[in-house]
Amino acid sequence: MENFVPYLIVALIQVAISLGIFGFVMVNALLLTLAERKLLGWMHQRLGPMEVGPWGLFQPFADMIKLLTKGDVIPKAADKFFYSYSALIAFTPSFITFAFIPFGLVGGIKLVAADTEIGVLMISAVMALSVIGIILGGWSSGNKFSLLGAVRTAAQEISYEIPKTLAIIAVVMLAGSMNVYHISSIQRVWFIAPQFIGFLVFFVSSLAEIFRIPFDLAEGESELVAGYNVEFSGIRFAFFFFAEYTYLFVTSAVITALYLGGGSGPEFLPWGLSSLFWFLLKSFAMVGFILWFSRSLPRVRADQLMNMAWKIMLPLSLVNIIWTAFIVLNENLLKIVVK
Amino acid sequence: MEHTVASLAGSWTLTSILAVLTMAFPLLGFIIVGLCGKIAKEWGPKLATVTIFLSLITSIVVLGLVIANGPAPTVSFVWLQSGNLTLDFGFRVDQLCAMMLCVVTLVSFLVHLFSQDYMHGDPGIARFYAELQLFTTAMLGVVTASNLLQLFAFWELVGLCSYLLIGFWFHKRSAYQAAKKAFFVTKVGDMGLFTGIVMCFILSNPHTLSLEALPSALASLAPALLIIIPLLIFMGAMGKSAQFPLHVWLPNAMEGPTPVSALIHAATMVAAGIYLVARCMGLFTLDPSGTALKVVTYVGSFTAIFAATIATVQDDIKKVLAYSTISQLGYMVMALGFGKFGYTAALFHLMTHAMFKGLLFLGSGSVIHATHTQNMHEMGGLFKKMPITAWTFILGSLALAGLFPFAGFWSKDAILVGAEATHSTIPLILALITAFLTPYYMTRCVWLTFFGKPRKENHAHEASWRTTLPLIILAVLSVVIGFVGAPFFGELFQRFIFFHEFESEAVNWTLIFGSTGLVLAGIFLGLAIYAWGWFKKETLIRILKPLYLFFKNKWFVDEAWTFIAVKPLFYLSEFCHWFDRTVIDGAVNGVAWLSVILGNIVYWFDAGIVDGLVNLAGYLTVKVSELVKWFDENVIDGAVNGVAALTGFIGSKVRKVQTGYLPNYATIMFASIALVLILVAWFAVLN
Amino acid sequence: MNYLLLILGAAIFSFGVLGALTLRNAIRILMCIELMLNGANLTFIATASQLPDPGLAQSMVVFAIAIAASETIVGLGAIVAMYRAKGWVTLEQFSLLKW
Amino acid sequence: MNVTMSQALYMALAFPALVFAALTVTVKNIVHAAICLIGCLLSIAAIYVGLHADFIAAAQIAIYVGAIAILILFSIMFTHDVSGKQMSHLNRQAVLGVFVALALFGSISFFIMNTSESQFTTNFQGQMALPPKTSLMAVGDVLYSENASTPYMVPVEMASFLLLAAVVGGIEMAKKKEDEV
Repeated sequence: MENFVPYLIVALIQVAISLGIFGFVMVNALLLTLAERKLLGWMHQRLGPMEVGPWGLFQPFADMIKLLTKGDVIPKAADKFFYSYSALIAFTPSFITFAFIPFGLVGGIKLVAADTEIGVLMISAVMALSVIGIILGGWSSGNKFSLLGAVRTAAQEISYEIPKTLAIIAVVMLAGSMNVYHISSIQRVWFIAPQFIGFLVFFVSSLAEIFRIPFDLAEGESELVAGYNVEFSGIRFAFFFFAEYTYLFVTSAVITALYLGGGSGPEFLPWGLSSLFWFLLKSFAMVGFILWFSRSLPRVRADQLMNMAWKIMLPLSLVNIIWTAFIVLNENLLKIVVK
Repeated sequence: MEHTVASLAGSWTLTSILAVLTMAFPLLGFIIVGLCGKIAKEWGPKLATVTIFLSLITSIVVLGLVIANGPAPTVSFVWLQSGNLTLDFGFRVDQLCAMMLCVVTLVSFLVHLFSQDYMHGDPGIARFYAELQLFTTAMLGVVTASNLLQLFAFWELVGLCSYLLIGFWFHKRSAYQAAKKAFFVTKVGDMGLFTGIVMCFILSNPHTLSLEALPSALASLAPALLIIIPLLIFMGAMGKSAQFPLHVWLPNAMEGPTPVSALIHAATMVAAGIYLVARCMGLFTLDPSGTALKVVTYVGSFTAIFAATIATVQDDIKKVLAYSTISQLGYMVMALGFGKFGYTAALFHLMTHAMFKGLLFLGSGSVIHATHTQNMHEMGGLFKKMPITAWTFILGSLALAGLFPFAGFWSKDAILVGAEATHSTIPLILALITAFLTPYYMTRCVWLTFFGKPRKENHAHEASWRTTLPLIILAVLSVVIGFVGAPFFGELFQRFIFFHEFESEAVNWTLIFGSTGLVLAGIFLGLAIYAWGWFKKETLIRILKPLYLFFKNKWFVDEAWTFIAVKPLFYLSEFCHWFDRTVIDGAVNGVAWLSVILGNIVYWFDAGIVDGLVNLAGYLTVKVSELVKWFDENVIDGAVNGVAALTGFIGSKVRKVQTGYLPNYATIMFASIALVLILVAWFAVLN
Repeated sequence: MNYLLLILGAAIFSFGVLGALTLRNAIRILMCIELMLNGANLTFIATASQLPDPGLAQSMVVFAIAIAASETIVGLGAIVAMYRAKGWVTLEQFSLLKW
Repeated sequence: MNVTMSQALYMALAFPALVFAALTVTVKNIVHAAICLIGCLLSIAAIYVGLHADFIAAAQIAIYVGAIAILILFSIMFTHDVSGKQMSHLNRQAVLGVFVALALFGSISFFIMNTSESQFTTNFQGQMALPPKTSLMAVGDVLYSENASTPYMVPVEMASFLLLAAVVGGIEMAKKKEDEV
């Protein structure tokens, strides 16, 4: 075997990094649940969870223990195989997307697991895979409400994929590359300024794609009991849950990379650690913004959801592309926007 | 000297940017007002007027810049590229363009302002303004276009807007029919234009459609083609500029709102044809024999006198103005036919005509708005009630009549000088007759409208400043704008717009006095008939009855169209019907009749002689046929039935192939592919 | 290695053919057509990787994907319409062009 | 024939692709078939990555898996009852179909095996060591180049028109008509 040892070392390092990211994902998702509940509490002028640990800080760990130790119920009408693994299918892509997120440039090393030319396309492609898990989960439960939730999910996902991709295309036009790191580092002006319409479209479409509150029809409690995950419990439910919160962070990170200049900001730490700092700061700020935004709005109806995708978001994103073409064709304007 | 703006790249000069802005403002207005629709009823008209005002300002600045710095370099970007086909989208701002920008935006602005009152309360007012804005954009696009295809695109957009605006009151049958007529008739010309453009592109070497590069790219063509191509382009101009025989749409187009008539059918859209020919003048002069230009001259001069005669007998005030427009357009086209001798004069006349014809139409609009009728015989006595309208209308009429020193005089004189310079005797005579007829019918029109006793009860009164201000502005311009081209004031216009090189015109006193004399004579005749009553109108009509009827019926052109295009079809079918009824039916009936007679003869012969023989033969035959019958029933029928049964049997088996079941078909398809592959493998590869 | 990939393409194509010929459900047949297209695409890409400039062959695959997408839209639209009309999506029910 | 690292990798990817393709056709439950189709598509995407066709791989995942497969799943949910119980999934000419498919596969393989190896391996070494440009750039150069030898601008536009027409047609066909309930 040619050059086996270096391959092995690289592979081991990659495994280590992957495990690190996995840990980050888990802890992150747990903390986000707490953050959401706290935030929601403050918005309601409540305190939020206060019982477990000082100031309720250990609440998510308690929740996790509860979920992991719960009985593992498989409904009789379920399709056993897919019922068992749909949660994993939903969760895995969320984890894969981390490979394409540019956390920064530390000590001359790009913190991007897969620094590929087509990173943006890959992110949106991989994110679309999750919905397969959700559809399968809904279908394999053998429950009408689950199935309805799953079908709604599919429709929603396909519809909002289009404006979202078109918004991304505008960014790609501006940056002249699909490499996420390249896009995040090329911004002279944060793209949220020249791409404000695109940002709006991307933001709303992303909310729809990760089923945050104004668009959480897939689990509309009032009409579908709890949507696709009504039959799930224990660790499977936990994985759906993890996927949802991981996507919350992933979306924020992608918005940070595409529209908020990635890790750019004043340098105050050695070895370029500040870029990591700024990236995480912006991402978590974005998470906070999404939580705030989504918790302030009521859920839309299914027909409103579709109308919004096809009659508002799609035209808006097309307008945005025309506007972007205008910038790109004008060299002097382009010079103002990108490095 | 170039005013390069630092923040924009390329050869964009301030002039070009302002020219594009001139186009952009009305486009913006169109998008906003057009998209907002009914909710823009209140603010839409105001917004549209503001955008067009901005456009007017930028266009004046453009004109100033062009006067100061000369034409801006053409800016263009690639519009469309596929294979070796490359089309540019460019803006060419030169003197002609700058002049047209100013004329279009000025008239358009005044019309916008005028319509505020005229269209007030109309349910479709927002649509009206949106269409006006789109029209202005399209017209400015025609003017700034740098290549023929781009020009054609905006040209068609202009045609579309004209269609929409003529048919603005589409619930009126006559309006939408007029709109359709205008659209179709101009399309006849446009077909020629498009053919010409395609020919230009195919035949030019290197392939180009750029207006600047075309003449040199086409120069080496065969002479016949050099006649055909300009004439095809001229066809487009004939349609848009309402030249005989494609003028028929313009009088009908008066069904549109009057401001639209002022904007489209007097000042701008019809000028597009003149502009097109002027822009392509380089192509027209390529032909060494000058045939194309001669055709242009004759078409123009004939149209001029033709329309003028019709205008003398019209009762509808707008129709008078419409025919007068056709006549004046004929003037311009005739001047264009003089090549470089008439180029400047034609464009000069275009500009002055835009002013006073816009004024006259707006004035008539004011009158119509006040009296709610368009028939001049129902007006009269309005001078006291509507002094501003009357005065401005009279000034406009004098300008149109070409009385010294109004605007029309100078431009008309320039055209006559051009005719004289090219020794075109027949066009000159026709133009002089027209110069006599024009003041006559305008005098008639003014007198019937404003003087004498009111012939019908009305409560006419002057409208608000929004109506009168445009009139006053245009009246002032009608009076003074001629001086920019007057030979006594330095021939500013001639120095500004010219073809190839500027040539000062000699002052031709004979023509000046001659034409002034004709104008005065025309006015005098008009006054003599209508004001002083020296001749009884009825007497004149009786004396000149054939001529009167001829003019009254518009030289029977509509009828001629009917006769040339519609009737022949009708008659052909009539003839076919007659032929069918008479000849064929006759032949058939005749044959039948003959048959009856023959039959009678034959019957007698048959019953008498033949039957005897036949009966004998019959007996024999019966015997034979009994034999044959047996043979037939058993042998032949057996064979036939057998074949039929066999066919049916095979069919009932074979039809099963048609299963309608897709996998069957797919199987056969793939099996065939596999079979072919196997056969190829067997024969070609293995052996 | 090339043989492997080309034969893999052929095999996937043939599985698509097999399914298209033997299955009853219209949606499954559509799925099999996707399989066939993928077999063809794989052949394209495998061959392209041996060329100095793989762009042309890969562009063809882009076109193929575009056509596959439109075909799926129209096909599924037709199938849903069929389902609305008859309540079935098996092809035996839709042999209207029968003798 | 000694197996190199990359060949082993391709075999490792080809195996699931083949198995999933087979399962797509043979599995009884249609939802399972759809999932197997997705698996097959993903495996093929992985092979594309190995062949330096990153962009095509991403397009494969985004369009085939992300859109087409989900659309198929969506229509399955639309046209089937939840239980998924069906009568025989094979039609009445299944045996014939097997033979035809086998014949097709056999003949195609025959041609592949019979083509001389040199026709496949031009520039093979240099190619794999250093791809000239990224897949994205290569595709972009061909599709949007201003070079007259590859005039694919118009075909691209036509493909976009085709997609538009397909969308409109799909909506029109699948739409509930006014008179239907």
